[in-house]
Amino acid sequence: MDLTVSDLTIARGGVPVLAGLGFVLEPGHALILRGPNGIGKTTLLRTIAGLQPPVSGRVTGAEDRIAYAAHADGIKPTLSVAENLRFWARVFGAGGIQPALEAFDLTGLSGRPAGSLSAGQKRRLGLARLLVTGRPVWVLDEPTVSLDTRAVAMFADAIRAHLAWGGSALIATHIDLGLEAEVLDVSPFRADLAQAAGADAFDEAFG
Amino acid sequence: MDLTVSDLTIARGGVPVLAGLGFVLEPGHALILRGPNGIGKTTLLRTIAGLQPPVSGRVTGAEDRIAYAAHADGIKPTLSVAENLRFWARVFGAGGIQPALEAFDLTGLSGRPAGSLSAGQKRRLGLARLLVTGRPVWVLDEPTVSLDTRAVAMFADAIRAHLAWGGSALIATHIDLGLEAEVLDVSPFRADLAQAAGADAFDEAFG
Amino acid sequence: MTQPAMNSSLWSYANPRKFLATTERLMPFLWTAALICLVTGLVWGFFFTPDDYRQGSTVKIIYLHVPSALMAINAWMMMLVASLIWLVRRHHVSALAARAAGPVGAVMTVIALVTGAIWGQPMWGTWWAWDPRLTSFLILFLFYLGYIALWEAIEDPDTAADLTGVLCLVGSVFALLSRYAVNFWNQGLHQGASLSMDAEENVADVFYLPLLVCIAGFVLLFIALVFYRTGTEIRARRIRALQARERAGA
Amino acid sequence: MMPDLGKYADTVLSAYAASILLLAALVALSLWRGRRLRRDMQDMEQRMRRDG
Amino acid sequence: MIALLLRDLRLAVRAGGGFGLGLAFFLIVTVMVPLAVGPQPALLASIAPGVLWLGALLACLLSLDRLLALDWEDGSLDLLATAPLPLEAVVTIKALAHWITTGLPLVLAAPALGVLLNLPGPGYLWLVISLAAGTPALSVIGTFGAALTVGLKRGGLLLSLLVLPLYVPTLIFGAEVARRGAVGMDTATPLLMLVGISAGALALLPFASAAVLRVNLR
Amino acid sequence: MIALLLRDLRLAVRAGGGFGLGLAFFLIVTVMVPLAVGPQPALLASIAPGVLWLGALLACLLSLDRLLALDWEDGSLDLLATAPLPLEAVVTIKALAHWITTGLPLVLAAPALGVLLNLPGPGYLWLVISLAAGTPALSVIGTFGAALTVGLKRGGLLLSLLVLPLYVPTLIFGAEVARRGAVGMDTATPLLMLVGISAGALALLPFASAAVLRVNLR
Ligand code: HEM
Ligand SMILES: Nc1ncnc2c1ncn2[C@@H]1O[C@H](COP(=O)(O)OP(=O)(O)OP(=O)(O)O)[C@@H](O)[C@H]1O
Ligand SMILES: Nc1ncnc2c1ncn2[C@@H]1O[C@H](COP(=O)(O)OP(=O)(O)OP(=O)(O)O)[C@@H](O)[C@H]1O
Ligand SMILES: [Mg+2]
Ligand SMILES: [Mg+2]
Repeated sequence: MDLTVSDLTIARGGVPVLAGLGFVLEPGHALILRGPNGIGKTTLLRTIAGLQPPVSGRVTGAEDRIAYAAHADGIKPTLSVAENLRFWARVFGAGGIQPALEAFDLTGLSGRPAGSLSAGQKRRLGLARLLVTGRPVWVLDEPTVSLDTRAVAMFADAIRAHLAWGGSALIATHIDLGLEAEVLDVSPFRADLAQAAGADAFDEAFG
Repeated sequence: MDLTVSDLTIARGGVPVLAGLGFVLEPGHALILRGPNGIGKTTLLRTIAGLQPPVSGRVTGAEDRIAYAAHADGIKPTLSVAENLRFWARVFGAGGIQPALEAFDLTGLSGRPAGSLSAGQKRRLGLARLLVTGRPVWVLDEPTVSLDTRAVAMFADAIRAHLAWGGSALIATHIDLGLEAEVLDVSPFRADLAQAAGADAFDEAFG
Repeated sequence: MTQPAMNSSLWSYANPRKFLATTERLMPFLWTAALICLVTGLVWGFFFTPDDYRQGSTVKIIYLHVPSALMAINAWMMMLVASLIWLVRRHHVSALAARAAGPVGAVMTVIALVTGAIWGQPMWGTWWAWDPRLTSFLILFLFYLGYIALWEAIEDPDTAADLTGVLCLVGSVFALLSRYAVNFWNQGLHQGASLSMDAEENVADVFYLPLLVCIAGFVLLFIALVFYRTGTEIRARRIRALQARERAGA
Repeated sequence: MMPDLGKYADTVLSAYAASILLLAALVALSLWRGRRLRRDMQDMEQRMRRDG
Repeated sequence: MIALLLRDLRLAVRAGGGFGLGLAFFLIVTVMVPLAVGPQPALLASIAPGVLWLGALLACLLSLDRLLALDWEDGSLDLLATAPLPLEAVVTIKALAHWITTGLPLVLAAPALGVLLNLPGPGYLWLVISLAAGTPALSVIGTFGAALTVGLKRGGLLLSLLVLPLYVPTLIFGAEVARRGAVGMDTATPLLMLVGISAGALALLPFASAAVLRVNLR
Repeated sequence: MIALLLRDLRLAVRAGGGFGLGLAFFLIVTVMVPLAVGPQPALLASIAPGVLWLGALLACLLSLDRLLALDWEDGSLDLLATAPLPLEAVVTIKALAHWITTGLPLVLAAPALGVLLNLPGPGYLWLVISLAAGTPALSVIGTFGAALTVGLKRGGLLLSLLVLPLYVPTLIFGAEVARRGAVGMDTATPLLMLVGISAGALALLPFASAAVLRVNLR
């Protein structure tokens, strides 16, 4: 099933940021979102993940199929790495955590409290969570922040395996991930504020 | 005045992570620290900034000359961008905030509450803080996280201007900053745990 | 951009522009009517009514106390209705009207409490007693405080409207519960009400008519204030939107 | 003109004073904020129109 | 669902004794009352049921602000909202975990603290019964308050302001049961009301909490 | 230093009325006491000074957990520690800001709440005096507790646990002044002690707080 975004307008803090955006993400494919700081990538991903409603337009094929990874990883510092992962595995009703630990080279750290990990190690744990969700569509916001080159490669491998399995991935990033994927620059969709006045239902009345 | 680090051993959570590390950072120069995730770059920078004591070895030329920028930017979401900057300018007793705002293209955002900035905009604000400290040695931990290419270029310009003025910079990063600077890979200094048993004063007693 | 079909219905006043235009025309009349009623009622009550045989001249406090007590409750009712309209039909003006009414209701509650307390001093020999009626008013005041504080604390106006709307709903249920709880709690010790004036017995026409005028004055003042303040809130939101647009454009 | 309030004069007068003060403060604050925002909005709308 | 409950309990235990601390606060408030109002035994006995109830309420209240805020700050709530768990279940589980770590220990410890305040003999049983019937309502109402204020910095105090008036009916009926029990009066009516409030809050408030949380996550 | 004070005050005002909320909590605790212990005026009058002091103390306590924690979480504390301000000054300013936003409003509002609890006539003056003399100590001691627990998740309850015993002397002498004042007894001795505690805490505790904070920042 495709993830289809059509004619989407999204707003942040009451101001439209992107308008008229549309794309189709097929199983087995990855799409990389690019665009300057503050253009609205995070807002777009949150909308697709269903955390905030769009101003207009539709997102289909997202319901209960998305694994979302934001800037914050939802890691509990007092739980160990394995406990953190196991929790998410059970919430999503997916299988074991061993493959996820291995994919991100966390086996050696699995007993450590997550609070004592370095920035990059924490990030690896956050990414390993994706593997235990069993969800087909990964929606990732700057996933490689703080990762060293080896870890970026692990991440690219995980993505490739996910795509090969029939999953898909939507990734916002500023740096090169070494992935062969389509790139969508969202800059052309910046909302024209004069034109998009209708975005705020309240403001509409003032024409 | 040089920043000199000699024969430094540092520990994190009671475990030594880097040992025997030394370098000299002269005014007008930048030094880039590289190394895989979890090797101890953050720990090293915190030690140099004086936030934690070294296990052994010395750091000279750091006292009251360092501006430290960590992963967290110390930004108050309810204060505006200008208010945040002005606060740090007054704490450090430095001059106006206008040049800092301009260097990171924040003038248009200066009235916005900092909590409503995007990840990259926040980061730019965090970096602009360095300019208002008036401190000669910048110690930066992964400063370009979340920045787009234009902002990375702004950052590189700011560094170059700082070096030209006679300042120096110590930067831990995983990605290429486009700066002409010396690079120090800290991997060879990984603490040998068997040998470094003496590092912990308590452990020593057990000889 | 409003649909023409809506124009004929009452809901069309939920359009901010239309609301502003209509109230703009209405406001002078409302203010004048409120002022006339208030001045008439209070002057009549204060200067031209006799003293009560037992309570002496303190009975004159009734012209402030009862209308403000009534409005304190009615303002909350109005907020409840407005919140429901917002939650169900999502008319912004309705949410803003609820917000505008909050402080007015709170002040009415304070007036009822203060006049009651001042009245209690000669009548009951104490400023305050934990009489059920008084206690439930104090709790109502706390609900007002929480409601206002929540509005103030949230940045995004729609989020604030949603959250305060739900709070108003849940709060109403619990305010009602409190009312019964308080009655139950202080049943046996009911010391205050016996001293207070019994309505059927004492409120003769001499007191009753000016009291009615005062109540009308308070109602009109409430409406005028809520309309005016809703207009202010609409402008505040409009300014916010314009500022955001200006900033984003810059 | 002033009616004889007897021994309760303080009580009654303070009740009236307090209430009228509270009402006046509420009305004054509402009007003050209302006026200010009305002016702000007009300024703003004019500026937006001018700047396009 | 069980995974979430277990995680929350484990976090409470790990994070410096979630069990112990609510209790400790309860203990300290109870100890401070004689220090503040003076040590006369008769006076203390007459205010004991009320003070114990108030102490329990404040102990509950104090732990509320971290009930959802921690999950919000580290992004877990965003992730839970996209997980295959209805948000209604999430808030119910959260309230349950809060009750197990705070309410339940209070119920068990209350008799011991009654001794400190000269609680009269028959009061102990009724104190425990009233707390057992009332503390679930405190947790559920508290969760609603926490959901309302979750996005706000310094939400802690706003949370108390919002939650305390909501606690009034529970407090009145709960303290009334304990007080009547202590002096041997009939407790049926207030107990019924107390149970009614708990049951009603449990049945309805999770929906309000989930709705409010959804708004806050936007 | 002034920059820091102004920033903290501004933050308190911005973040949803730091001024109002401590006050609101005080109000609510005072309101809840009669609901819990019953409405008898004589009983209330006899416990009024103690309850008001306890309420003020709890209101102070409740706002402590965010006193340093917010600055810790967003990294400001790290940055302040490397700034040209001695950490002793930082904690003193923090305590001062806390007092201005919490202690001072409590002092001013206490008489109004005394009315609710039938506080006897002469009690008002002494209540205000004792609170004015005692609340600075509460803020300074609280800052010390906040510095001790700053790195800990769920520090809020641990903080109360640590701080409440430290509050005991202040509470005892403060409530004693208010109680004696209310019944017209001599208040000189406890008042002297209270002022002594405040002065001592103000002079010495900032050093302890700064030392503890330095350890926590490592
Ligand atoms: C702070 C204290 C007080 C509060 C909060 C308070 C509140 C109320 C409320 C809610 C009403 C009901 C209005 C209605 O339903 O018509 C009321 C009515 C009234 N109150 Fe008070 N009251 C207070 C003190 C007093 C005192 C001290 C007296 C006189 C001794 C008094 C005399 C009356 C009278 C005469 C009425 C109207 C007649 C009636 O409805 O029976 N109140 N007050
Ligand atoms: N709470 C808010 N209120 C108002 N505006 C906001 C808020 N949060 C973000 N914005 C604005 O919305 C726009 C989009 O932000 P968003 O975080 O989606 O950008 P982004 O593309 O993810 O940027 P980055 O690459 O820096 O992460 C930005 O201009 C930002 O300033
Ligand atoms: N609180 C702690 N207790 C124990 N060990 C810790 C603690 N914090 C970090 N560590 C460990 O210390 C080591 C060094 O961590 P540090 O954060 O300095 O690494 P880093 O080089 O900055 O890594 P990254 O590139 O991922 O940011 C890591 O192996 C980490 O797991
Ligand atoms: Mg982003
Ligand atoms: Mg690091």
